[in-house]
Amino acid sequence: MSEHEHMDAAPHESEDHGSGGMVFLFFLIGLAASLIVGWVIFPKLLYSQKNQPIDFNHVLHNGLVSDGCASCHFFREDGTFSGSPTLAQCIDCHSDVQGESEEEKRFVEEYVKKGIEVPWLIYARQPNCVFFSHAAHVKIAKMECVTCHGEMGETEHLRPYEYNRITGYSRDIWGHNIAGIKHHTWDRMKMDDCSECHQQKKDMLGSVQTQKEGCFVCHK
Amino acid sequence: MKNEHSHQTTKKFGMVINLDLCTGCGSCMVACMAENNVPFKPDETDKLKSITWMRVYRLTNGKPFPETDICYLPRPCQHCEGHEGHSPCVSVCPATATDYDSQTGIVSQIYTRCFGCRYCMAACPYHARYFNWYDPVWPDGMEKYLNPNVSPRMRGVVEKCSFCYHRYQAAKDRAYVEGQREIAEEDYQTACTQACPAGAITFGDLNNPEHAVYKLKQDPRAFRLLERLGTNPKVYYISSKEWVRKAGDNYLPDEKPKK
Amino acid sequence: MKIDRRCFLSLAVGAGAGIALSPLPWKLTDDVSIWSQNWPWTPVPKRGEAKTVHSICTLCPGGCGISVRKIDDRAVKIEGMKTHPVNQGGICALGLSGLQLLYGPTRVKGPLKRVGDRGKGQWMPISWDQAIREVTEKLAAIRKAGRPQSVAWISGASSNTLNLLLDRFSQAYGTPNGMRLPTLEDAYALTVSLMNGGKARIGFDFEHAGYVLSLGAGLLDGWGSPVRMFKANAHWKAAGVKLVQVEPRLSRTAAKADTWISVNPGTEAALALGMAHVILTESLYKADFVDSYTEGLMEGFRNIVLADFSPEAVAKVTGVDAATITMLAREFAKAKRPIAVCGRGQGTLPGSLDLFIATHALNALVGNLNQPGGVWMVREEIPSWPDVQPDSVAKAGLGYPRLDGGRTPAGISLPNRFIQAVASGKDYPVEALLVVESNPLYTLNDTALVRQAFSKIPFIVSFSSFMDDTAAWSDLILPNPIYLERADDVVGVSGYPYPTIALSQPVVKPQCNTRPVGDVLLQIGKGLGDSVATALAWKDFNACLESSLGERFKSLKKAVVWVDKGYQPAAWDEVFATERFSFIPKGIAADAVLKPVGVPGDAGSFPLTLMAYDTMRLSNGYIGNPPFLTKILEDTVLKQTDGLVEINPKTAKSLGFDEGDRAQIETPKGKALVKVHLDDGIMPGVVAMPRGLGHEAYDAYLAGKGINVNNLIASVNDPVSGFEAAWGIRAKLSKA
Amino acid sequence: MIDAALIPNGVKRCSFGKFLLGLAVVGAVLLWGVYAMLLCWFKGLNQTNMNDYYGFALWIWADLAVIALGGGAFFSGFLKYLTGKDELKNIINYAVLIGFICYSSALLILAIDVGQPLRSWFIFWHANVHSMLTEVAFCLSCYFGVLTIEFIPLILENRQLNKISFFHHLAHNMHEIMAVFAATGAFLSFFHQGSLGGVSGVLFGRPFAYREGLFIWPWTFFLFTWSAAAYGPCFTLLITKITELISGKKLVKDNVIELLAKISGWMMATYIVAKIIDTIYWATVTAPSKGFLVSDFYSNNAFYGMWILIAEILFGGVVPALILITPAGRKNPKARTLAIVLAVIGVCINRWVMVLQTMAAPVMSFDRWALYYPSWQEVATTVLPVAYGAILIMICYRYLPIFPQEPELNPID
Repeated sequence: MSEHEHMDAAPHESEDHGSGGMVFLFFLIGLAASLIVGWVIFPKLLYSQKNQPIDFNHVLHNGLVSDGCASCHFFREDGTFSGSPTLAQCIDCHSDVQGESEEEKRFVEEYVKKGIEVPWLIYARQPNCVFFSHAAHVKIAKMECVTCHGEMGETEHLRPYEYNRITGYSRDIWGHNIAGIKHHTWDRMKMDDCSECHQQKKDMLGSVQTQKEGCFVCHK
Repeated sequence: MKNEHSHQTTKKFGMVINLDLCTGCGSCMVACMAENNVPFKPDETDKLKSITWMRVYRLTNGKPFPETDICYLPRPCQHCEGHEGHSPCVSVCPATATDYDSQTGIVSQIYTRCFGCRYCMAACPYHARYFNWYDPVWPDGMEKYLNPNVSPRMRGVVEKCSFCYHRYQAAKDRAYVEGQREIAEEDYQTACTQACPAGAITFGDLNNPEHAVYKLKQDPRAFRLLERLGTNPKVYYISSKEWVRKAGDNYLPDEKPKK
Repeated sequence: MKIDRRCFLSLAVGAGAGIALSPLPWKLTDDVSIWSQNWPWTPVPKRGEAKTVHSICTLCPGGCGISVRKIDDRAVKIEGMKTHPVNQGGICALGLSGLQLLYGPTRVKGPLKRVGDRGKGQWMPISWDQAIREVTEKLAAIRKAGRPQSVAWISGASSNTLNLLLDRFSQAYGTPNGMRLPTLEDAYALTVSLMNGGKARIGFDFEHAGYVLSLGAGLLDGWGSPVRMFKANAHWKAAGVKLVQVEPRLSRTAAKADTWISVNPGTEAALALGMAHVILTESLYKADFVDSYTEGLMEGFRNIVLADFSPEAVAKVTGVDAATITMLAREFAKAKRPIAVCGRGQGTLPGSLDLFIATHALNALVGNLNQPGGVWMVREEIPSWPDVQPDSVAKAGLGYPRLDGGRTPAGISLPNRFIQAVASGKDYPVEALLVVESNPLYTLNDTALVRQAFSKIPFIVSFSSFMDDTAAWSDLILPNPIYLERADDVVGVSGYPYPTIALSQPVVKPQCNTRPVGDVLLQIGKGLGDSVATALAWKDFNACLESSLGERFKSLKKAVVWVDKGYQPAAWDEVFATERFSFIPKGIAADAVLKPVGVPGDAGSFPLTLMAYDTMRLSNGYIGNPPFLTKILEDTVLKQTDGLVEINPKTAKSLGFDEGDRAQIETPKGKALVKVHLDDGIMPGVVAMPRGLGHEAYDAYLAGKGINVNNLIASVNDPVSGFEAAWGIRAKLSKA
Repeated sequence: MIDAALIPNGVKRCSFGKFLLGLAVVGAVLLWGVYAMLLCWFKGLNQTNMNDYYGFALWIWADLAVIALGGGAFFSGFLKYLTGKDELKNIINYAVLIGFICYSSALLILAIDVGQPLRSWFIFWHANVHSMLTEVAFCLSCYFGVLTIEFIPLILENRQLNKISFFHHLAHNMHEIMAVFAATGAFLSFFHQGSLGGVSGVLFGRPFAYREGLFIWPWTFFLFTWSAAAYGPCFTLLITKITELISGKKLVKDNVIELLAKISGWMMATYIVAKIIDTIYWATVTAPSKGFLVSDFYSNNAFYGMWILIAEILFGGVVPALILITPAGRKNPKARTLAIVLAVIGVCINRWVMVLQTMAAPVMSFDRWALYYPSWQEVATTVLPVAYGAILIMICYRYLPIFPQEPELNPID
């Protein structure tokens, strides 16, 4: 903030006009290039894909079981949720090859016969810091599986599992839209998406700090 | 989440610890460490860098042999309510990594939110908060016994006693699948309470007249640590020894404790 | 139109704007912080299905029930078994740490054969077949040479059946030298047989006692069945039952006691007899018992007590004034259902007989034997095995006297005298030693002597599950699965008044390449053939268990424990009708049996007295302290790798020591570098160190921390029983 | 000299070689600090001697101290632009530079101090409005922005940069509106200096630090702001003095120095009175109400005795204040320098006590005093900003017309 201002020292304006357009053009080039990097290339680099160990036809199985999703994804007696089935459940029907599906054949030979659990990749797996109670959501709040898991039951094949290279999170958590825009309730499963609902539990908002629910309700 | 749990009454979980029964055996400390995936180092003798959510202090009456007397005092997080939930640590956390839940009276600590400024530790007069100075390391194979209901902490964050909140969660889930909403007193007990071989620790809802702690906290010999600071803790102690009750707070030379 | 500096400037500006308008910087910032929340090197526990398995903890003689929480096949937490009558859901710090032993780094992963010198820690992994073959061949050779007596074993096993099997093995093989590490249980068993007559386990009905006088017993420091004692104490506090602790140091028991009588070390027996004096002179004793069921009172006992143990005389010895002694005696005698109990600290060593006699005499005087709230004789009835038919070789071997001078085969073992005999090399040599669930090189007094004895034994086999001090010094290690991986029976619970039989069973599949000692022993037996094979004809150890537990075996598999809560001890006229209660054991000179055992070392050059003490935070036996326990040790006991010796501020001041000063402690047995901790809770002139530190083996979490106090303490044989009777030693503390 | 073209008109500078040598020496210290910093970032805070009793230690003290000392910037700005003390134009450049160094250092130290630097932005994103630290974080970073804006025109004054018309005009226009920034700066400073005081003042679990106050603000809030305004200028004067000594030139006229010294003196005098009242009230009312005698806080430990209280208030406050408010005192260069040095030490002690003694004093009756000494990594990372500051000053002094009066005071013949 020196005070002595020697205006005379000011040099003359540059003579060459017209390069203003040039300047603007370069600006646009820079802008466009970086937008492409940010919106197209970056997401490609950020996420990687894995295929499920075995393909699975939800529609087919759904037709055979009595109790819908709960027939394989059930609650245990201690209130915990069983998640994706273990061999113990599949073995009843699949002790031997049933149909002519290649995948099933592979399943029986590589897993059932060897007694190795299938390392399913869980699309909806929340990070370890999250405590999620299926009981509270399904039994008490009477929520549909679809609300969070989407139309999983309607699929005939398992889509590839996408995960974030840096965080290791399943892409379903941030959502497949890089901008994080969502059209369905199940498109995104970040903390804010949970609190959208939780905010409505007026008489449960106990946190003195956040005027929301206590942090421990969903965190461990 | 649509339906309102309007019938739900707010709880205030707390503890009453009978110091006459505590023998300082250390079960509560180990039970806590085993339950909550608390790590350990080859050298834990620097007690200022040793994570023990539950710590048993050894109080002495300062008299010479043979008038000497000692008393063991187990100190979990006191889950201070302060004034309207503004406990010393909660109010200072800049990132809302710790909060006071008026539904349960439990002071939470969210390790993934905490960025390790340690202001809460400076604020806690009980030294109930511990910082992860080191990466937690379990000898090869020992990570097998880690409890999936409690997330292990990473280096550089603060951790503390949670009143085994995950046990509350588990108890609720069990109740939910059985079509219940409320859980019974015995369904939610902390690891230390359960383990204590002397039965010195009682845990429950301080608001609930049916719970043992409700009566115990009214015992004339009951006191809380540093009540005069206005921390308003939820852990009560019972001792029939006057010098112990006096040690629970600070008094000017001419002052006498109320109890 | 030319491209100048400003074009590139604007290119950069455009690029900057574009990046800022893209998700790149924001998502990246978020993801990097999420990465820091999920560092790959921070473990994430696997989720799975939870279930609970019940079993028995055999880490100490407490016999607690445990409920192990499992996630799939991982054990994640050990908790107290709520329905178990002994611990009723409670559990001690050691029991809670069990999983650190299970998954810990000190496990011996498979059979090992020593290469390089003993104790150098160079091992070669070998197969089980080879391991068993090597042992069998060795034992066969010795037997062939006609020297079966030169094979010895030391067992600290809690498993009743395993010990029976070991006894059976030695009978069939032909060696008298089987050694079970004795504890207060054995000292009490001897006391009972000497005074009450008959063979029985002692039980204390503490839950119904009206007054408890503990003569140095660490009732709340791990004595007997620790959790049960904590619960009993809680009951005493609630019921207003008075607990008096007689001890030179303010132990946790003393701190919890209603009265702490700080008595000169080693004079507890004298105090008891002083009390007896008052009870006799004031005839406060229970006449109906004393008159009609005892003998030897008038003659021996009374004479000695009246002659030598007047309160005044005792006051001089104990440092407790006569008035207090008289007061105590009256309190005790007038109290409802008073119990006197002894067994120093946790009672891991048997101790001198005089204290047991004196203590038990007090109980007799107030007639509180086999009474509700009294001291009981307890027996567990289990089916016995058919006798062994020793062949000629075995007979010859069994003909030899035991090296420890104890009774053969299964009577009382005196490892202290065994070690002395082997070290001195008199009598016949020991050519092979089997070490089962014990760590004698660490737990016996005067470890230097033990080492010397061991160096004379050419072939040492350890069956330890851990690389403990003895295993590290052996030639062959045949690792046993730990208590969570195998089946074992536990008959009786230390100090518990009700007959108890429990079955500890596997809660997880073995984590290492281990085999139960029992199975291995049976295989060796088969390999040896002859009478050994016939005597050990079971197909495996489970079969042994079944045959020794009988029909109970199946029910125990479900129930885990059987307790006869309705048990009533035999009435007086059943027990003492034929063989009366004798205050002075028959055939033993009265003055001899009541003579206190002196403390080694001369007061001149060793002005202080060093005592070893026990704490719940230190496992001091075969089981090395797990990390959790070491973590909760006070920094006044262990600081970095320095052990601290507890000393009264007065004494410290007179020696010029301040808190935390370095010092050298020296006893007639050796010296060690320590730090001093000033504590008002210990008698001036006495210094104390805990048992359980100073291991040379194990892992980074235990090895080289503190001092093994047993290195400093001399082994003292009780003149009458021959038991290890040392309770301390003279010592001096000098600057270092 | 190869860099002659960059050196301002009308001033003389040492040879470029000598300059480089100087840079190299200080640079070595800087590298040592950087090494320690990297250790803390990659290995974690186990590199420090902090522990669970000392969650706050040397670093937080350093933060509080540099920010107090950097207070010269906002206060001189406040005096010049808002109260029209025009003479101060001759030292304000330097005040701004020093302020810039202090605040950037504070931010750097904070970035090392937190256990999870990669998440430190949570303090803004998930801010907890109840926390004094949140207030600190916001005001601190905003004010740092202001300082940067105040600093830029100074850089543009460089002879070469100034030739570029864009920069020239930018600098010129920025000067025009500088008063606005000065005002903003003063306003922000009031809050972050205060909230730094609040940091320990609100700890109602720590009777040594706890103070009652006005609404949500404990008295320490106002004391800290006041002391920063009072002591900050002293630091500016001290650094100026040191620069003069090193450069062997008179750079600022005495009347300017004396004016600033005088104002600082009166601020100090008023502050110390307030501080004494606060201490008395705390010692006689606040602490006793929690069951503490004031002597409890100054005894039974090896370090924190009454001496520290006396050192802070008497020698670090009363004495320098008296010297500076008496014309004779502040006109005498020796006395003035003494006063300035004492003052700087005084405010540092105050910040030290408010942070470290708070941690050291036991609260539970059965707890004990915990003393601490910093590890070399902590020392190195604390020295790091000093080295960085020195380098920045060396460069700025050499290439920028920081001291308007220099050509006049040191004519080149």
